[in-house]
Amino acid sequence: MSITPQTEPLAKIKSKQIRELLKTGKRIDGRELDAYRPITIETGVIGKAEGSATVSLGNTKVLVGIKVETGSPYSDTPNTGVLTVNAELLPLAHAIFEPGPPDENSIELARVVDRGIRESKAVDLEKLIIVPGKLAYVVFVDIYILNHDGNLVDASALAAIAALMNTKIPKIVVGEDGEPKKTEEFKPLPIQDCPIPVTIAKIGGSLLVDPVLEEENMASAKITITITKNGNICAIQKSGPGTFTLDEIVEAEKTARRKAEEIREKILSSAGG
Amino acid sequence: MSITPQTEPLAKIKSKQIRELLKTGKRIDGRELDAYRPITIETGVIGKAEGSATVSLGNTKVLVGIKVETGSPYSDTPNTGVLTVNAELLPLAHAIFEPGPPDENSIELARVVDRGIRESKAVDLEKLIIVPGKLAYVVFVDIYILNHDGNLVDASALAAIAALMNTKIPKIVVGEDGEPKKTEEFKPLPIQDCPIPVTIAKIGGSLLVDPVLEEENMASAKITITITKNGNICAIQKSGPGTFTLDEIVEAEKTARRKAEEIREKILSSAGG
Amino acid sequence: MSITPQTEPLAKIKSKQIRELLKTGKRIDGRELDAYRPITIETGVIGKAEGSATVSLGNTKVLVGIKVETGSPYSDTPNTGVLTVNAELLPLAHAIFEPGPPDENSIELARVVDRGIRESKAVDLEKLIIVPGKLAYVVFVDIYILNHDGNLVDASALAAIAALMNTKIPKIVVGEDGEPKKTEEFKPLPIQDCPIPVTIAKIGGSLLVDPVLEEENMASAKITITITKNGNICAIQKSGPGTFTLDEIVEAEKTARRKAEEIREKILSSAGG
Amino acid sequence: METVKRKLIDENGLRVDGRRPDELRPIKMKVGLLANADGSAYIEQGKSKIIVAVYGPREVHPKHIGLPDRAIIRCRYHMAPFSTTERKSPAPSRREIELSKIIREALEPVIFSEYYPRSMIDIFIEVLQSDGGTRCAGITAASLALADAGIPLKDLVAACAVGKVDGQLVVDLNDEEDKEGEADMPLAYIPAFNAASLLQMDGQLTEEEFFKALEMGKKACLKIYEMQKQALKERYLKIKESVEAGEENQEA
Amino acid sequence: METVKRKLIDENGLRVDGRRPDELRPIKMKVGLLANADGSAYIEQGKSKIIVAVYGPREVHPKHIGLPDRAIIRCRYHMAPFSTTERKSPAPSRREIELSKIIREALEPVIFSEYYPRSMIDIFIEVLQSDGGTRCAGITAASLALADAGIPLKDLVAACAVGKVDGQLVVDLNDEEDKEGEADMPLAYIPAFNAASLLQMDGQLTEEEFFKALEMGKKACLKIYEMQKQALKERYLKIKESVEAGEENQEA
Amino acid sequence: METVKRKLIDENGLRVDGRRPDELRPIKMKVGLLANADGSAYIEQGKSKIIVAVYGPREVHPKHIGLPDRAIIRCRYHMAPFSTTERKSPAPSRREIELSKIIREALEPVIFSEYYPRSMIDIFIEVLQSDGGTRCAGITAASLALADAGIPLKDLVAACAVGKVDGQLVVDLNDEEDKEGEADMPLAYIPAFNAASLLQMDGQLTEEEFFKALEMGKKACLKIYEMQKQALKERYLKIKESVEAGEENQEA
Repeated sequence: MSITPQTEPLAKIKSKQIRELLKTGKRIDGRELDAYRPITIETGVIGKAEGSATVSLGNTKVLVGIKVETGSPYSDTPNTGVLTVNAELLPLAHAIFEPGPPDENSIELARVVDRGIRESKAVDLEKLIIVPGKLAYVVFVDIYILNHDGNLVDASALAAIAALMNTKIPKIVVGEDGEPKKTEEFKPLPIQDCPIPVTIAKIGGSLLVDPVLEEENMASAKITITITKNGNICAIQKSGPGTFTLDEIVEAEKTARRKAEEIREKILSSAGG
Repeated sequence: MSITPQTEPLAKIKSKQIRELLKTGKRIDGRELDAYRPITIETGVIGKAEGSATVSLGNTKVLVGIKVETGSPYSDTPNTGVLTVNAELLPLAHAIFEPGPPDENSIELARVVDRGIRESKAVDLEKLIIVPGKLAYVVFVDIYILNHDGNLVDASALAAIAALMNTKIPKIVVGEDGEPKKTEEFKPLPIQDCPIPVTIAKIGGSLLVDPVLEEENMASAKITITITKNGNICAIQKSGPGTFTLDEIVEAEKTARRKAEEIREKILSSAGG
Repeated sequence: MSITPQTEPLAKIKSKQIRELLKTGKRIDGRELDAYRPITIETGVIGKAEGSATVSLGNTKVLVGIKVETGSPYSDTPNTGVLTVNAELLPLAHAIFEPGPPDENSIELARVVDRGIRESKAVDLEKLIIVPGKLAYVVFVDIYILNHDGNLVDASALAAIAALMNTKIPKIVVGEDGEPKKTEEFKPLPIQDCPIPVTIAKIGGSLLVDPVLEEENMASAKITITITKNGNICAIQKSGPGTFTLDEIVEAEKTARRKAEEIREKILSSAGG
Repeated sequence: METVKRKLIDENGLRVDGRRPDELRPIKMKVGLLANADGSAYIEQGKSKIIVAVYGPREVHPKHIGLPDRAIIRCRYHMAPFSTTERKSPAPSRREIELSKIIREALEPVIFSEYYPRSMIDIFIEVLQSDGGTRCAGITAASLALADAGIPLKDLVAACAVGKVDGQLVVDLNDEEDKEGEADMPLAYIPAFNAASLLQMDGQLTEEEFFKALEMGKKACLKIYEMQKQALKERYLKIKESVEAGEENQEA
Repeated sequence: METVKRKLIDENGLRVDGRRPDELRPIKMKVGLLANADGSAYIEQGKSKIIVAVYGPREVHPKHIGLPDRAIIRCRYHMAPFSTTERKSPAPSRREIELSKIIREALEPVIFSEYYPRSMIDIFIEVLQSDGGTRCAGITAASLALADAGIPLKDLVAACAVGKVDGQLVVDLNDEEDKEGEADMPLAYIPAFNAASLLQMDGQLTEEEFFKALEMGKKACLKIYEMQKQALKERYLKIKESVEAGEENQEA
Repeated sequence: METVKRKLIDENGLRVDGRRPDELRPIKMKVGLLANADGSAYIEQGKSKIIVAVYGPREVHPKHIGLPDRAIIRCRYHMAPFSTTERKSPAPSRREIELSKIIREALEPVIFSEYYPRSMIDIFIEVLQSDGGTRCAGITAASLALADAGIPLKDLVAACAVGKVDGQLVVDLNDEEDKEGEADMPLAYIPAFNAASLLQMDGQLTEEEFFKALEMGKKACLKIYEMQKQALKERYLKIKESVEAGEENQEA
């Protein structure tokens, strides 16, 4: 059951200040409405994981680790590998996060990231089948939120795609006896796309990208639009208790498309590095 | 752990009124002590389910859906199919029901319904084995309470048997290679009996059948007696924090036997229709 | 998550009395600092279990039942049987125990007992494999706390080893067809060692063995040292929010070694009886 | 294994169930059918069947989750075990948990929550049969149930998905179109605000397709909105009749 | 696969364990064996072994579940993992959840709950070895534990099952008779009220058999009731002795 | 199946990673890296990587678990799913539950809890990569995070395991030594008290080995203790610099 959350009270004076600034097109940290915070990406940070990446968006910090195992494919998709996305809002990351099983926020986060990867076909799941109907690679994408200062979706999705691009999986050979055997060789995960999510928050009548936590807490709604490398939209999620007019949605889509392009370059160059 | 429940306080005046009326052999809704509320039965209401039925007992409204899958038989009964009864007291149905895993009330409800079906051998489970010890039909009876105005047991058990009589299962053929295959043909579930539960509540010294919720909340105890088509008792459940004298039990049994006969005809005619 | 527990307030006067006595080397129940309460051991108390024992340490009373089934060995130890220890702090045993899934105290208890058995190699797990990688004996050690008056670890570990020594398992023969079959014959569990735990509590500057509950509640810390039959230490667990100086640890170890010897004789004679 | 994919749009531009691209499935709405709930509604949209109950505004329990300045909304989207082709476990799935949140957020904008501080309003959506579009139909029906409960609303929320099948944009996808199609975009629309309170998408759409889909979605929602108003009117007429009948009885 | 069913009644009319149809299994009862519990009892009925502890009346925690006019009763029926032929998972099964409720309701009628508003009385029943009839033996022992705790009771509750095996009615079924027999009817009986506080049945009985089974059950319960009173008497004698011994010691 | 066990100590008395028996793995400590936490620390010990955050002292929630005379400490030791060779389920394992308790009890002795009645202090330990010795490294880092949060401490706690491999005592075991070795003894040591706040052992040690292991453990902990102090000094210097820089800016 989903329940209206108790949002942290933002000091009234701060809230008013943010609103006033926005009327002049400015934000509390001096950014333009359509500017991202500095993005830093580091890959290969966890040697035991098959792939990993940390992404910082300002003070928001996310670690994604990829584990690859083998298991049964789903019975309704016998010819494709399995991809699973899981997110943990660690109590490390903010005073409001409590330990426990995933709540609706971490489930939504994981599912929005999952949708971007899945619908863009970023990972070629058809190449991850070993024995059709019997054995497949199972890719676990675990999102670990280390510090929460807003816009967890973009930070998580970027860390996820960076980690996937960084992933090496053991080659498995099916012997003459039909038994699959792990070899010592490793190969990269088959990556086909690089979906980029752009999250836009609405405060009053203003739309602003990459909200910090203070902005998020004031925002009436957020929308995340994920764009594939050839410019298609592959996932959308409106979130929060407010609305977007259809005009605002059109504006948001155009902004998202523009920002996605910029960010993708950053990701690709860091992944290549 | 079972805990004495907090029963809803019934307005004293209403409670007194019910008691006074009972002394004259009358009930608040004008029924005789041994009269059921109007029963309506509708089958085949959910096309995606292999069987289904809605039963209304006055304002009490229950939907039962039957799903049939295949799976392993239990290791101690390798030659019979599997039947599972589950009940959900949906928060839709009454202000006191909260979402969550089944509590003792829904478990008791499911188990009482299960006992009536199982002990009357209403479903011929021996005909539901496909490959002994390996593969069997698994029949899920899901009880969905849509509106609660008392006597959930009778409404649920009637809906369950009506839904089972309405169920069609896919014919499965075991090929020469020993592999079972679903065919396009359907056959009815093998039904052998039509057990009818009759629930009787005790208020003061009065026994009354088919209690409405207000009566249930005042009753010191309830007893459900389930009768097979050849007049045997196949299940009993006394429930609630009070007692029945042995004489009252004898009286209740006679009433139950009489009412079961009447109701069975209604069920059979509606199932035939 | 582990949380500082709310310890039961011990009447101040009682607490002071215990402390005063300890200064003179005495305890409230008249025991010497290094004396155990009377230990009674009874084996074979539950006929349906493959092995069982009750141990009383004064008013502390523990029942251990052993069930032996067959199942898969762990994939990383294909050549050994499986041993599992589980403990339940039954609400029977003390007013502070509530029904529910195992909490950190029962998990710690089970794991400390498990460590003593496992690390002493008391049960020869290599003899409990039936078909390597496929089928093994699975030994369940279930610790049932019936009355809690302190020092659950020692009482539980003694009951566990006594029950294991009392266990008979069905002989299983692997036929020519490779299928394992249970025979009517029984054989004892292969036991190689008899690890004895000695728990020592610290109150003020005093170390005392086998604390009663009142002492435990006052103690700043406890340490359990488990000794094998040839005098090796096979498990240690310091528990509680205080510390032991290194000198105290050395002293505790010497006491533990001495007491373990005494208790082992008692166990072995009762098991032989 | 080779699977020949069935065509989802035929040579006449019609869909698997014979509909035109912008044509809704047959829709039935009924308001006020559950005796205990403060408000209730039932919707059939194609083969999808959904029942919704609303309880409240009522006292918050436990009290500390109440809000000092407005009612909290609790919302559960739940599928019956027998609503799907394979039996669904009754425990809430990750999908149901996400949808419960998203649907709550789709309905909150029209509720005058501030009228009921320290109270709660419960919305229980039960999918009895699922054939695509259940989150949208659930929102449509939940709006009716809220109105039936007498909770003051800024407007009704109407919802409908738009999708892309065989390269063509279509509204109100059924299950087959949803699963075999190239994109699915559920939209909840509030006419009074010309705004979306739910918008999700999966699959792939070009920018041009997306803008067109938004327009088609809006039009589909407006049709549903008219049906909602009609359903409420019928409900009120029925109540009025029964009240008047009651008065006549009293007079008689 | 053919299974030859063992006969449950032999040519002399005796049962698998040599009992006559109306004969109870050997029963041992012990009151007051647990040091911490406010009251406790242990029962062996055939091979079934059950221990019961009672705590209370004590303060309700959390407070809001307390009742203003009487004590709440909390009851748990639980089986030890090693009590059965196959190990039982320690997590409560659906059967244990149902029985906990049914047993609570079998005991509540004799407890003067109204003496202890806003309090709770806890009844913990642990089945250490299960060989049929454990819910009944649990109720029998729980009555003793309640009495041992000094909780004022209207009467003791005595419980025993009646069943049908090989076409014949028998009392106090063991596990084999329960599983292989044609019917099982657990009954909890309160002599002071001539009433049943628990009655369940599964299997099949004719009306005539049912009435006869009720009578046999009542008689069996009355025998158990006498044993309960004896067990309590022994307990009181023992307490009296120890008190008097204490007084003598003091005088000496 | 025959497995040839790799030698863990070579002919020169060196270990699998080339260390001498009393040699620690390379250790990196960093204090104050998380923006939201009141205190934080990161440690790399060999390939083990652990991050710790401390929140508090802060208001207890729910209130009834607070203590009238001191703060409660809440502690969670948790392993990331990707920290191990086989993926670890994110749900807490029995091992994690035990270690959370044991680590809490290792840290409580140095915290002036009595300064903060009715408050709580939270310690969250996340193992990002596990290669042996994570409970000890977690304690070492948690001490730093507590200090970084400005919580008054009686001393730092330094922790390190001692073990026995190929018959020889060694400190700071890596994963292979832990799994293949004959004993593992984690120790948390508080220099100010010359006392252990955590001591566990599994495997087998003679008495003589045990006493020697204690001494080696103490020495290893003292080395780590020096590194902890150094790490805190660096943190304070950095803060001082930034404060002075801030003052200069203000002056400028």
